[in-house]
Amino acid sequence: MATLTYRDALNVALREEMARDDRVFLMGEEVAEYDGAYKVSRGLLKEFGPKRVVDTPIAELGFAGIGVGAAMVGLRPVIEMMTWNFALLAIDQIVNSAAKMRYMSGGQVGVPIVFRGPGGAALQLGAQHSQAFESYYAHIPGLKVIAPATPADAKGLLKAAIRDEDPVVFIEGEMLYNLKGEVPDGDHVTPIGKADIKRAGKDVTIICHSKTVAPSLKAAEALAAEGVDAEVIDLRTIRPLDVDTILESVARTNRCVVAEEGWPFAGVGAQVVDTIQREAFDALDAPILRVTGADVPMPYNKVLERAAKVDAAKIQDAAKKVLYL
Amino acid sequence: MATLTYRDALNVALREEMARDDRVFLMGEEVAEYDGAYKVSRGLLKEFGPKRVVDTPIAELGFAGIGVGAAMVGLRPVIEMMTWNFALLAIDQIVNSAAKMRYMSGGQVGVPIVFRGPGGAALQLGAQHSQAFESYYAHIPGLKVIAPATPADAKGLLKAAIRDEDPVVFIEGEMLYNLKGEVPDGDHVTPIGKADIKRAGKDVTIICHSKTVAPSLKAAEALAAEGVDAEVIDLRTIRPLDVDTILESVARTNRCVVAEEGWPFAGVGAQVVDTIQREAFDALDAPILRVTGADVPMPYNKVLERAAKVDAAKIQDAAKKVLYL
Amino acid sequence: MTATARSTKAPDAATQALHRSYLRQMMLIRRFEEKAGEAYSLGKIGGFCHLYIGQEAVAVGVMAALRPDDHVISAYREHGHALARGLTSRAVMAELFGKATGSSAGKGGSMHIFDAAAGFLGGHGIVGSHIPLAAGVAFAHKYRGGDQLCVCFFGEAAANIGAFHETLNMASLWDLPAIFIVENNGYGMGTAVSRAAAVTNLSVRGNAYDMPAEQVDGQNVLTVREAMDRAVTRARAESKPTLLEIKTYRYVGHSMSDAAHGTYRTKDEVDEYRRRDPIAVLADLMKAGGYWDDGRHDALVTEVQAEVEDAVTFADASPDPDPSALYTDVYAPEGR
Amino acid sequence: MTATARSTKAPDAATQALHRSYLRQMMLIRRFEEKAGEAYSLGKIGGFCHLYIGQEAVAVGVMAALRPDDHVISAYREHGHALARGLTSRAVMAELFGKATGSSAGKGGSMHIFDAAAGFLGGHGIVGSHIPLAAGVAFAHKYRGGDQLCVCFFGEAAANIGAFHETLNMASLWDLPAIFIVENNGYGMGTAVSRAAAVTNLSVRGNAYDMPAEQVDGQNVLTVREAMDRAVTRARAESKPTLLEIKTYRYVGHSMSDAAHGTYRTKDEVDEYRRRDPIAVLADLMKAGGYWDDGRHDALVTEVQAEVEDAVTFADASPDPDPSALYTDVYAPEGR
Ligand SMILES: Cc1ncc(C[n+]2csc(CCOP(=O)(O)OP(=O)(O)O)c2C)c(N)n1
Ligand SMILES: Cc1ncc(C[n+]2csc(CCOP(=O)(O)OP(=O)(O)O)c2C)c(N)n1
Ligand SMILES: [Mg+2]
Ligand SMILES: [Mg+2]
Repeated sequence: MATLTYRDALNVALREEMARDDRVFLMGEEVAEYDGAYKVSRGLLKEFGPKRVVDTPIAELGFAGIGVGAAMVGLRPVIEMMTWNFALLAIDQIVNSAAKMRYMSGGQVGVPIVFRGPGGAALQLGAQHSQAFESYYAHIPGLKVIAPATPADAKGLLKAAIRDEDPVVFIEGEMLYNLKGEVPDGDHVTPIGKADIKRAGKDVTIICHSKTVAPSLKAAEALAAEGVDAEVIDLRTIRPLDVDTILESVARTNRCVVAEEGWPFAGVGAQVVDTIQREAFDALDAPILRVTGADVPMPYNKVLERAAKVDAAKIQDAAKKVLYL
Repeated sequence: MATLTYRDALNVALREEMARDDRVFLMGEEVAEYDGAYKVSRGLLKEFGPKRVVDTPIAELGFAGIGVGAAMVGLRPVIEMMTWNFALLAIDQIVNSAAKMRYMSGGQVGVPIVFRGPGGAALQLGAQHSQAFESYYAHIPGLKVIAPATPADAKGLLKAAIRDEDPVVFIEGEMLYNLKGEVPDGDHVTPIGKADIKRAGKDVTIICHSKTVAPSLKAAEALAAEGVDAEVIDLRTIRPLDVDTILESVARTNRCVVAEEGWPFAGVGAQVVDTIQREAFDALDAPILRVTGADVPMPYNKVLERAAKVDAAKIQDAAKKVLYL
Repeated sequence: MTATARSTKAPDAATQALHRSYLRQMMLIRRFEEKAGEAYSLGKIGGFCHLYIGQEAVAVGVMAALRPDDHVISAYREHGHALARGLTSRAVMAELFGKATGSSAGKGGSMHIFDAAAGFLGGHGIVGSHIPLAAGVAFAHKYRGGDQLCVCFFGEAAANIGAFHETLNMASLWDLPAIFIVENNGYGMGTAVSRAAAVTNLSVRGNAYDMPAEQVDGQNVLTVREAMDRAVTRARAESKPTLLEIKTYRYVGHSMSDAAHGTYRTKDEVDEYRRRDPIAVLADLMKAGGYWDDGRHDALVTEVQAEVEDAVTFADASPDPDPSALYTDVYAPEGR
Repeated sequence: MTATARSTKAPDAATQALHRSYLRQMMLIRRFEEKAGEAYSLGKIGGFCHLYIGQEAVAVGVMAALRPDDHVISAYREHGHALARGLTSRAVMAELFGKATGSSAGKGGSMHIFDAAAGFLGGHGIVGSHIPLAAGVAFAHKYRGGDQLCVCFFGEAAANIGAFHETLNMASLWDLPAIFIVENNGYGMGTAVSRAAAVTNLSVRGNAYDMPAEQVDGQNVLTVREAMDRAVTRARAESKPTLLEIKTYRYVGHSMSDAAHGTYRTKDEVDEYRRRDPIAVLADLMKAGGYWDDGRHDALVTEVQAEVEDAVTFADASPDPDPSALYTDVYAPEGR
């Protein structure tokens, strides 16, 4: 067990998987000679050479498709999106090629590929660079969607994603890259599709993922000081959703808050709410509340940006509301 | 009042708006000399000439952006997507340019544009041509999203969309183009953001839009025969959602089914469910059920395709379930 | 003597056999497509159905230059490519009929014909979307160090979409063994090439990527084959891509819902092109060489006719996929 | 005598004044950007901040050829373009500070500077995404029948993205009065042009769209202006687009988080380019003409310095947007 940053945990996962399987290669803008725009791929060019760590032109649609093509004939590409904002240019390849290939070929052609990079907002990057698109990808049958919140999960889930036979959308957080945590050494593979109970509690379930995990835990601490015992569930995988863990928790707490970074309309949380009210209707003692990013393009100004974002206070507040406190 | 097909109602709306305002022009693949891939623009080239009815190369990203640029300096473009499946190639322009321009320019530059075309599945077009993307666009602050179900609404809402100061995503249905109905003559403008109660009822609310409206009404008839009085609400506008009409109905019926053509995960229905359980928690006597397209890429085979699609029987079934019948 | 030159001297026996096989393939595709058109009218085929009639020499000439371990990828007008690549008429027809015995188990349809074993990687419906896929396949070949290549077929209208540009740039920059075949049949749906592309000689676009490019007569299968041989050598020996603009024509409408002529082109224009029919061009050349005659031709007509009839019978008799198939193949089977 | 030729004979007074104004604009941009860099280090500017130092002659030479009713659109490295287009230092600096008095009311930031009244249409952060917007603006000009045009600035790396291809094809096909300026500063982030584009002379890409294209020396503002005059004439008189590849260099890192040299280029290379500094090139030419000297130069340094200091003071003193601004400008105000 070593203490690593989230960034380095991803780096270790890439390095280990590339060493383990020479079909794995990394491709994207600035991943090689620049060591990655966010340095996730630091040292990989040096270790694996330019055949396996490939800098691309700015051509998201094109190199996403090149990755899909390579995967169709058996390689295991990891395609870095410098950020997921730019992947809107490539979404046709992710949705129409990667996700549908196995099905429309009648099961003949799988696409074992990972699309990865940071999603959501960092600090003051403005409207076009501050978007969380988990719900877009989770909407699509044929894709798996992962958004780890900790260094250990970053490593374990990226390794699982690379080994998966199907296309995986792997959404990191630029704001998480410097987060430190204990990371198991060696072949630490975290199963896809399993949520993690980050804090056990009995009064209210807070469901979160990626960047909303830390504020959820902070909110839980604050709630504890007010005598409320909150359970915090980190989804980790968005699709497939770990419905069992969610329902089991809500059956105990009878109250639920769902926090996510993205916009409210048809976000991931909407699906979580839909699932819970359908499967655990009688268990609920209050409506489920969601805490989301403000329903506006992200403003540049620091004060406005802060107001637009999810934070611990907003989550705490929602938890108290569902407890009628 | 004339009886028109949905197709012709759209055509009339385009013609009237183009006659009314010479800033309005139509652009897209095959809209001019071919009279439209689905003939929605029939006769417009002849009437308005090639300056205002413009055939494009196959370049969705490019001509969507050209539309946005023209709108930024005051024209009122109507950009036809031959189908919304192809608009994934253009979604960056819709989400990152059209939807955010007003905000990121501090209110200086609006984008009065309509993106329109058929969405969802027709018959046996296979996985890449059979997708309903309402939830993608409805997720985005800055966009309005409209999906009319009837000829009258097709006309009234398209006219409203063209007159709107903001970018509108207008999703038609290829399977609806031949649908006939009464359409008010002349300046029939239907307000954006208002749902329509297509059938009043007291036992259960069925919420639907676009292609699920007809099967919902059919299900309501079948339910009536079983003594169940269903209310059918056609959302018409997805964003902004007409929350008032929905809540008012559910407050009376206490039970609800939401039907939509698209995939379940984080679909439009998920947002409707989220809204209702939050705002009308105590009114609900049963969990809300959703009827959606199967969570798979669309298969080509006719039998499988039928099984994948929403139909009246599935809606009827869901309605009975929420009534515990 | 170049193979395209008219000659009264017959080539060697192997070449004669090759020409006969090209002729057979073109005639098979022609008959297959005519039959598919009929079956569509009878409601046995659904959805969109884009026929290849008139363009047969392109598919056949291109495939003739390939090895079995190469890969081929195409768009939605791909029945001819699939047959020329060696998929059986049965498997392709059954796919059009949506049957479990179809090449994509009935789940793909006319636009999504796949045969992984034959290196035939679809059938893609979003214009231009498979162009990067082809470069990716070529990337994999180069990555593995073999000398296989990937051929990509698309229409001239697809050369206006962004994916074309991004892919050709990367393919050239990285020296990928890919051959990009622009089948310039003059129209993208109802839009003539001159109304969609600022240059109508699309091969000049190769310069923008420093990629070797040629314009090729697509009505003569032997010319196509020769141009392909040059491109294949470049791909195998130098791992370099090529852009081939092959000039051809579709006799039929864009899809089954589009008339052959009347809206955007005249009957005269279609007739004009029919006069240089690729099947006739080759048959005439073979006759001139003295190794083909009407008798043999008629026998071949009967032969391909029988093959296509058999394919229809097979497709008709085949079952629909099991209802459970709706939910399989979304993801890999568990534990794989 | 062409304007670029070195000469000891002084040009007429109007030209001298013009040259002084170019010099002032370049010096203002230089000083503004240096100051922005400092303010960034002090935490007064957030997010990404891409400085224009070294490229000043491009913005100034291009804008000099325009009319007030033309339009200009740019990417995220646009402070210089905005200033050269006539936005005030105050409005731009305040925007970088995120203040209510900023050109986008503090909601846009460094990458999204807008001034509709000045015809300055942003500031766009998705590489290449504003290229079609420019064509759309030009489309509108042509639609309305005026002789206005639209200029679009982007980097050489943006010429590899699909939007470039789709747009240039349509702009040429439809004869749109747009001028596409590729500012080739040699790098897209850390990637040298030769590692991203299969052709490094990007002006050759014009051929693929039958669009007039030129390579232009971007260190000499007068050369830029001359090339622009040709393009402007083409746009106004013939409604035809032009592709100008202007060769330039950024002295600083890609953004504030990128070192000026060390990773992907050497200090020597940067120094080499600094030797043909655009400000010095023009000042030397003016001195050689006898209408400039060190005294006047120093006075101008002081003048722009004061302007930039004032801009910072103004930005510092300006208020943040009202909290309610979070929810305005998402849609047009009701009833508009
Ligand atoms: C991205 C995209 N836009 C539009 C379409 C609709 N469409 C299908 S085929 C076609 C024309 C393509 O023409 P071309 O590339 O010349 O090929 P051809 O049909 O002539 O073989 C169009 C516009 C599509 N399938 N995908
Ligand atoms: C579509 C997209 N991909 C990637 C990025 C990240 N990015 C921002 S600037 C840049 C380099 C652009 O270089 P160039 O076009 O040469 O302009 P320069 O920065 O040199 O002015 C990249 C890769 C982006 N903003 N948008
Ligand atoms: Mg064509
Ligand atoms: Mg550059």
